[in-house]
Amino acid sequence: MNELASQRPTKPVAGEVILPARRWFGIRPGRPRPERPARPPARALTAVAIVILVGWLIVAIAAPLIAPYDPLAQSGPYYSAPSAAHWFGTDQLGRDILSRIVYGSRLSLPLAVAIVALALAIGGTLGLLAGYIGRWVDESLMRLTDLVFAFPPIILAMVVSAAFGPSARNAVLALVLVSWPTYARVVRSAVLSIRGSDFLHASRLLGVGPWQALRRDVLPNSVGPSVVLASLELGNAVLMLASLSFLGLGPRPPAPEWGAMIAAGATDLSKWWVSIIPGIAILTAVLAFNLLGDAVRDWLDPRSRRRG
Amino acid sequence: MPGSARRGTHTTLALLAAATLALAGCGSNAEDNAAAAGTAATADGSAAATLTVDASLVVKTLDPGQVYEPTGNVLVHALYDTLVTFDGADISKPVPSLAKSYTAADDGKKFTFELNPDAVFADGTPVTSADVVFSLNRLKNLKGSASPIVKDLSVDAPDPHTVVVTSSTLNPNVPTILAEPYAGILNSKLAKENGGTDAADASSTDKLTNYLNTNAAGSGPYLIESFDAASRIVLKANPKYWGTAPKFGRVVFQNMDVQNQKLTMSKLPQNELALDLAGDALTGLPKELQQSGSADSYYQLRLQNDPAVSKVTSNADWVAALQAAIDYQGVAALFGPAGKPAAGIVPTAYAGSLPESEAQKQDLPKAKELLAKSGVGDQSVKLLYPAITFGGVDLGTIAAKVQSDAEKAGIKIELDPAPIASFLDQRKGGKVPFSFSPQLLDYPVAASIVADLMPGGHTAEAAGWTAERADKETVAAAEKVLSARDSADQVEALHDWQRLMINNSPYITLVYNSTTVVAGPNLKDAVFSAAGWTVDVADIGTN
Amino acid sequence: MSETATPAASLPDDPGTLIDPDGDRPAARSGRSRSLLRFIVKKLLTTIGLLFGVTVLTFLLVQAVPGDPSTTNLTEAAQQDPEIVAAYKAKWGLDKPLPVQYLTYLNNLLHGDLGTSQSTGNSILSDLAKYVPATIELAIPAMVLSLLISIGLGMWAAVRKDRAADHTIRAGALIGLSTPSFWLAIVALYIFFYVLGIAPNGGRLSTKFRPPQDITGMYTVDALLTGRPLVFWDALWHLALPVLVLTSLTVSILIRFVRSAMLEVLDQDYVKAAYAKGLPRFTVLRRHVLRAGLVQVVTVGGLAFASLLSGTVLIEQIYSWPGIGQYAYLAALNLDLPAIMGVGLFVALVYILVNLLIDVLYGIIDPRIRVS
Amino acid sequence: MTALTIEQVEVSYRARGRGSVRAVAGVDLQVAAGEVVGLVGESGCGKSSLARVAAGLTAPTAGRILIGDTPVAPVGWRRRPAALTRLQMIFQDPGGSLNPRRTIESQLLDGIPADLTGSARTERLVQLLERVGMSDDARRHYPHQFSGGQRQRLAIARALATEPEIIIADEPVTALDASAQAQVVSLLLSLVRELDVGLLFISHDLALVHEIADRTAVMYLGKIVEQAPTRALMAAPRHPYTRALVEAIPQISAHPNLPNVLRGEVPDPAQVPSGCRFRPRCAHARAICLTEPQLREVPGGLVSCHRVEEIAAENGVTELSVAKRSVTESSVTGEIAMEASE
Amino acid sequence: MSTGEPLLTIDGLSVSLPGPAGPVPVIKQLDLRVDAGEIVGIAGESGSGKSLTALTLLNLLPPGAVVGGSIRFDGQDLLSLDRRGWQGVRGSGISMVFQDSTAALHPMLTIGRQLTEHIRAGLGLGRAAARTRATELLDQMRIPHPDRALRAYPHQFSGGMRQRVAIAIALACRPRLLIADEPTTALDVTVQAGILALLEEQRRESGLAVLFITHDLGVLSALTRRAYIFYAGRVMESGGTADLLTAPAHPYTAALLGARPHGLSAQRTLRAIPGAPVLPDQLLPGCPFEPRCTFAEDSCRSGPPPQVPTTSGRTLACVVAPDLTGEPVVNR
Repeated sequence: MNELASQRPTKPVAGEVILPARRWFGIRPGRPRPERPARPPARALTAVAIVILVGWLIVAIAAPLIAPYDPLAQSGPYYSAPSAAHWFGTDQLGRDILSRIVYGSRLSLPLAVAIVALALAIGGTLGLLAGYIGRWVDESLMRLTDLVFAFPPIILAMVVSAAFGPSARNAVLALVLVSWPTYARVVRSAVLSIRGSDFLHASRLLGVGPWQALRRDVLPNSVGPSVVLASLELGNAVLMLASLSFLGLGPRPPAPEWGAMIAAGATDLSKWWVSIIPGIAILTAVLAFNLLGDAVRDWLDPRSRRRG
Repeated sequence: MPGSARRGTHTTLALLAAATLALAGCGSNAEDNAAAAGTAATADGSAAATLTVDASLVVKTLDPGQVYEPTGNVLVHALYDTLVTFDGADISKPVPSLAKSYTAADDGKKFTFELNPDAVFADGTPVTSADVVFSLNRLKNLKGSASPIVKDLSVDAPDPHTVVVTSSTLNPNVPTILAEPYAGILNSKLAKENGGTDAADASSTDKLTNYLNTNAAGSGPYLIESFDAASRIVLKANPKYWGTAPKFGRVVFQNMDVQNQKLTMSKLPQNELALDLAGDALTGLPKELQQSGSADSYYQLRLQNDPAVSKVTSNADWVAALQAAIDYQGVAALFGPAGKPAAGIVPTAYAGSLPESEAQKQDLPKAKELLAKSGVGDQSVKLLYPAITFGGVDLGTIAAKVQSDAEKAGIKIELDPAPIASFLDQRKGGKVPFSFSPQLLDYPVAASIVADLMPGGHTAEAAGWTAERADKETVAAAEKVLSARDSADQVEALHDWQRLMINNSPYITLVYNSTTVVAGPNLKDAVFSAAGWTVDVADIGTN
Repeated sequence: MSETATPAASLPDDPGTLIDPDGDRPAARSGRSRSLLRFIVKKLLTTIGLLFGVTVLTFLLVQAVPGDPSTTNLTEAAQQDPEIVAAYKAKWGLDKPLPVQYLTYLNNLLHGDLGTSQSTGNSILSDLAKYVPATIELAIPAMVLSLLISIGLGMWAAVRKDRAADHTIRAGALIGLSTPSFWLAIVALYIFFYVLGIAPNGGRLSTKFRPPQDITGMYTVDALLTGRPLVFWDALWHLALPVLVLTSLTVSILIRFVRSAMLEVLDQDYVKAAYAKGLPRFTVLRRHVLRAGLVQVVTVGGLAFASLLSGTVLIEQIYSWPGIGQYAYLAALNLDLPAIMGVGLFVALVYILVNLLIDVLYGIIDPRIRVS
Repeated sequence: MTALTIEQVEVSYRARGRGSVRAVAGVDLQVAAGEVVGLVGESGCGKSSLARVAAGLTAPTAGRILIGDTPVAPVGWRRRPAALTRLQMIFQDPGGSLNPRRTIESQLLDGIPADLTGSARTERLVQLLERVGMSDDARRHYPHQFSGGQRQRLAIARALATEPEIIIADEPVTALDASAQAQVVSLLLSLVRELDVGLLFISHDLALVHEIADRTAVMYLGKIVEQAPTRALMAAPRHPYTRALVEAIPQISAHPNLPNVLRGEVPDPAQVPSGCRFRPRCAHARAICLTEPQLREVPGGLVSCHRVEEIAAENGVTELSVAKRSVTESSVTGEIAMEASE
Repeated sequence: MSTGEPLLTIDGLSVSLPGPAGPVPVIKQLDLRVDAGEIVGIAGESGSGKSLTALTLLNLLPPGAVVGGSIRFDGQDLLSLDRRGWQGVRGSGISMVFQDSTAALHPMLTIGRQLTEHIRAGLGLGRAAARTRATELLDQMRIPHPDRALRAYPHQFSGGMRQRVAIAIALACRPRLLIADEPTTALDVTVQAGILALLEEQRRESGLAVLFITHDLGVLSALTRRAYIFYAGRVMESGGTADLLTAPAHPYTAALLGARPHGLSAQRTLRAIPGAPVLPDQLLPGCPFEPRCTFAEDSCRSGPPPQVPTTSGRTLACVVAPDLTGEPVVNR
């Protein structure tokens, strides 16, 4: 009855085709608008962030080439001040601080990424299901996140680390444990807003199954906010990891973790280089992550894009 | 409505600010004013002056029956007198305290103490033998940390001024044990009034501890003014003290981490001393400060002797290789001026320590040779240690040093830090191949460690060092130490034993470290004592 | 709608009133108080559930730790003696099966007994009563300062968007956000105490002073109440450095939220409308922009306050500040189960109360959500 | 043939602090194949609730919906059966009804029946785009690259993908500019005629409905108050509300007048007046209006008014005169809708 | 027309907003006039610069906007005013009503506060007098129970009532010109009728001039006597409303009318305007409507058409229209 195919020739002949719409009311066929570039988000700062991060990335990858000494070896006297031989001085075991900072980037940066990625994966999945399925699944997940929120993160991480012993893996697990609820909530609220959206309704009315709709309509639209959050959280992950390490609950010695390096010098600030320099390393890395997070937010956040 | 509420808030804030200024400006308090001007006024060392002790306060209780933590011992020693005591830094011989004299029986088991009739508790009641019996029985029955030490002792009071302590085994060290803070004598009447008991079931029925945290029930030179383990503990002089009155009327123990202690002491404060400066924190201190210390702790690697647990650590050649690989002088340097490379096992503070000339030395060629001989190759072993800072040095640093020294000889070690609870728990089980920890003596006699380290002792058991595996000669040397009745004999025996232990035991002692008392330039007699209470605050005066 | 007796006559005069004008307000008020009651009851139920959850979570977590408290609370020699260990376990109830231990704890909890700390030997309640005021004394000034500074600077940045002031403020906030808190605390202590000598070296009070009589537990307040000005100033002096460090961290977090909230508000029609009415800029900013922007700041500010109140472990550690963070740290290290549970409960309670406070503040600031 | 049947449908929901609100209070409506039925009403009258229920997005509180003879089950945890995909909906916001992160092609393919495979699917896709006046290359683009009107045309193409028998359009052009409005409305109309689809066109704009609908139903506070062929309804509104609605439309003329003012405001749906719902605002209300009127047949349509014959007699005219009423005479009244519980 | 100086005269106004690639001109060469006590309309599609014109008149443009030309209001040159000067004009000289009353009223302040806060300064009244004036105003706007309304918050009102409140606020300091930016677009027709009546009443009774912005040509016809048709920041055609709408001369005006449903007239197909409104940063050198215009010639592409007066008192910006419609152009 309303078989479209029977009404139009299957292959319109070029030149004589009059599009139906044009025939009806004389309009030209609609074409997509030329793509407008997204508003360039504070380019200069983003450039700074990228330069710093790429710098750290190079340092991490080329650590053996850059580091003048073995980061674990006693290459000088204990606590020697910055000198030509040791640009950043040596630590309590006479290890070269520059080398340790260089190798430390191989630890802090990937671990921060791991923390964020795991938390995003776990929190995101749970939030997605909670928001989409709703009802008791949602209710119980929200109570669980409340529970984690109601616990001071550093204490929770400390108990976990204390329970399973200090190690990089346990520190990551502890920090994932305290940070997944944020992602769950963000994804959930994004899913909730999509659950009421017309395009999801339209999909379902077309006969798209619920799980297919979850994959095609809900998932791609709800990752945005969590990606923004994740990029903003990267810096925070570096800081949290350093805090745990500072308390002796991070990667095991003699690993050159930046937070642990600060702790080593914290007892005696007259040897300022031992803790001040790793602190600056953390600061630059976190600053770059934060700047990048801001840039990602400006780029992905629908609100700022709509303005652009 | 919300608008008016907001205006209201402005007004309230303003009023509050005004009130603050008024109160702060107009009020006054004579004591505070004196205190504010205090530093100058008390520089002459008048009796009302305050002594400040900076320490990372590690104290759970001021009950002598329960105390075992470092700061707790300092405090309890100032609050409670014991039968005998040690004078200043000299721990070679107990001196009279509540007991004006004592005699030891020839069998080395029975000790008779004669109480000083002048001794009175802070409430004025005289100290009697009943109080001593109560205190020591309570200590035993509380089943606290100190009770294993006194387990073998029994106490009798033939008359009010005589106490007889009998040990079930030969033990020439009973007077030393009874000089320790946990053997402090309580006012038994006061104690019983406040829930104290010395009954056999005291561990569950005694309710005295909470009372003792705020009230001293002893006869010591000081009383408790306030007790807050988190921030400060204040002692005040006991006005009815029967002995020589303390120089400082008030002693404030304030909780301060090491870094702060160093910064504080660097400012050369008057009437102040710090207890936790150790390791590298001791370097770079102003010369004006007085430092007093003596190596009282030893840091030891323990290797599992049971091949069923570890084929590597039970390999004598591998152990010897490791022993030769370690840079003892370098490890000692990590402890700053207070560290000494280990010669034997007994730290230098105690009689029986081997002379410094015998200190261990690194010998890498020998280590490599031994490693090759052992056939272990580069198989790696996990080194378990507690993730704490002890004696001013992070144990991770020492472990890392050992690791890198071993590496130079080709010996592979993996570090395995653990929270203290889990460290102790694991090591107790006897399944740990390789561990590392600092050790202190239970009481200031070197022989106290011998039994524990030898087969049959708990440590040896945990290290899988059984009588079958042990070298006969070494065992005999240990037995000689324990059966010595004379201290000169004992010292001789200790030397022999330690020399044998170096090559025939599953232990590698790395270093000795001392606790150091750092005191302001104007203080006098702020000396470290290895007796167990670090420093006797009642002795401290001013120049 | 009131039914009228003679509809034919009254209808033409009916002004179209849809709600009875006089019956409306009291009805609304009682409805409001009823729904407020329902709200509070619901919150309380959630609270109890949450607290229960916290006890279960802590209990399970601590049980997961290998080793038990006897290992950290007895000397090594004593641990070798089974008799002593048994006595210790019996004393703390550790010899009973887990569910029994938990039920015992819950039962005591219902009777207001949080248990006794194994590491301090005090009841948890008295420990909390001692440590919490110290933290509050840090948290409140830090929060007040943070709010004042971040609202002021955040608004300034928003008004001066993309100009020098904005860039400076944002850069400052970003750097603050990227600084490790413990590092900042150490550096501040080094500079202000060690190098310059103008700050104390941690602690709550100089040793020369006796702490004031314990009324609120906050030294500054107690010193004022008991009329000891010198103690007040001294306590204030000790507060300065930790408060400043906490403030600088909190400000860094808040300022970004304030700025974006204010930017959003500045973009609203009602701000344009306020200018169009002829109101001076300051009035518009203070009365219209600030108020609307605050709604969004309340949540973040509240959560920041909650985290300040739950103790900042590292800062308290570095400044030897005997607050709840230190207590929690020691409890975690010593595996002091009752103490960890106590801290967990306290923090959960803070979290709940702060959330409640946020809800109440919302209601005060925004009439639209006053009922729901 | 009746494509869509709405039978005695009621929709209630719980509103915060206001108790239960009956947004749709018993509505009967039929849409035949090839017919355009307009549903007009002011905001809050329940037309959108009705649209969602009719499309099967939510379940009605009472009553039922049939598409042909098949009852419509609300979308749930199942794939929608093929029979029900013959019912499609076009939404108000063209920006929100297309997934911003999927290409047009992928979204359109969702609706193309699975029995079409391979190149047939693509051909079908191109036809659909062509049908709504979009070029072929549109399929590779994302929704944000199109204007509002274009997006709405793409949404229509998607709805057509399942070869629907009935389309429910909920305010499809409200968000568009005048020129785009005209395009979309004309497109919808032509599709209905050509494909023999039934269209339920929901709008608040009587003038717009007049341009497109064969039959128009007027809704007030959850109920249909009048239903008639559109021309008749516009030319001679019988219900006082319909008349007020028609008279309120501003007209373009050489001698312009201000539109007439209807007194009062639409009541809170939670507090529906007793009897005739329009009674408090009706100039013709009498005692009889305290009982609820039923939708009844009058010559040329259905009206829910007790006094429709009397009013016609009073006025003497059935044809609408665009009489100018003085502004000052009209009583403008309103009410603060205080948030009251119950 | 009126004698003497008009209340508002806009001459050659141009406005540019900052864009990613430099300033974007959004209003170009705008001439506009409003006499005292007159309701003047501005109509056009979205993005045609209607609302920006309104914001320019109150100096409420976003930061970075560049304004050229001249605006004279009540004998004052508005563009030379400083911040304080603008404060004097806003509210008491020119005030404004926005499209969305929900957004234009502060959600957290009572109506009373929003209504009185500027009365006291603007009219120099005391607290009580300001409140009396507020009550009067609400009563004039036919808001029932003005006393209670003063204590209420915006969300407690319906959309129509909120818009009345917004008008009351705008009129509180007795401005001479009210700019109404699509005040009825978000409202139902029956509610819209009430607002239109209210504005007309204010004009008649207090001599208020109104600049009424709308996209609904029906509303334009019903309320205004003179109108300006905007497209892409330019005036396409202006003149008497009835003239413009019954006999449009400009192709754009005609297209707008064709796309509009006629209500009571006979049913017929709507004529859509091809294409989409042009964006300000995509403007070509010629007539902005040229790409969509069915009558476009080559001459339309050469440059923007000049504004020319016609004999019927209109102004027209189209080079082809005079020939098409026979509208005679007045010689300069």
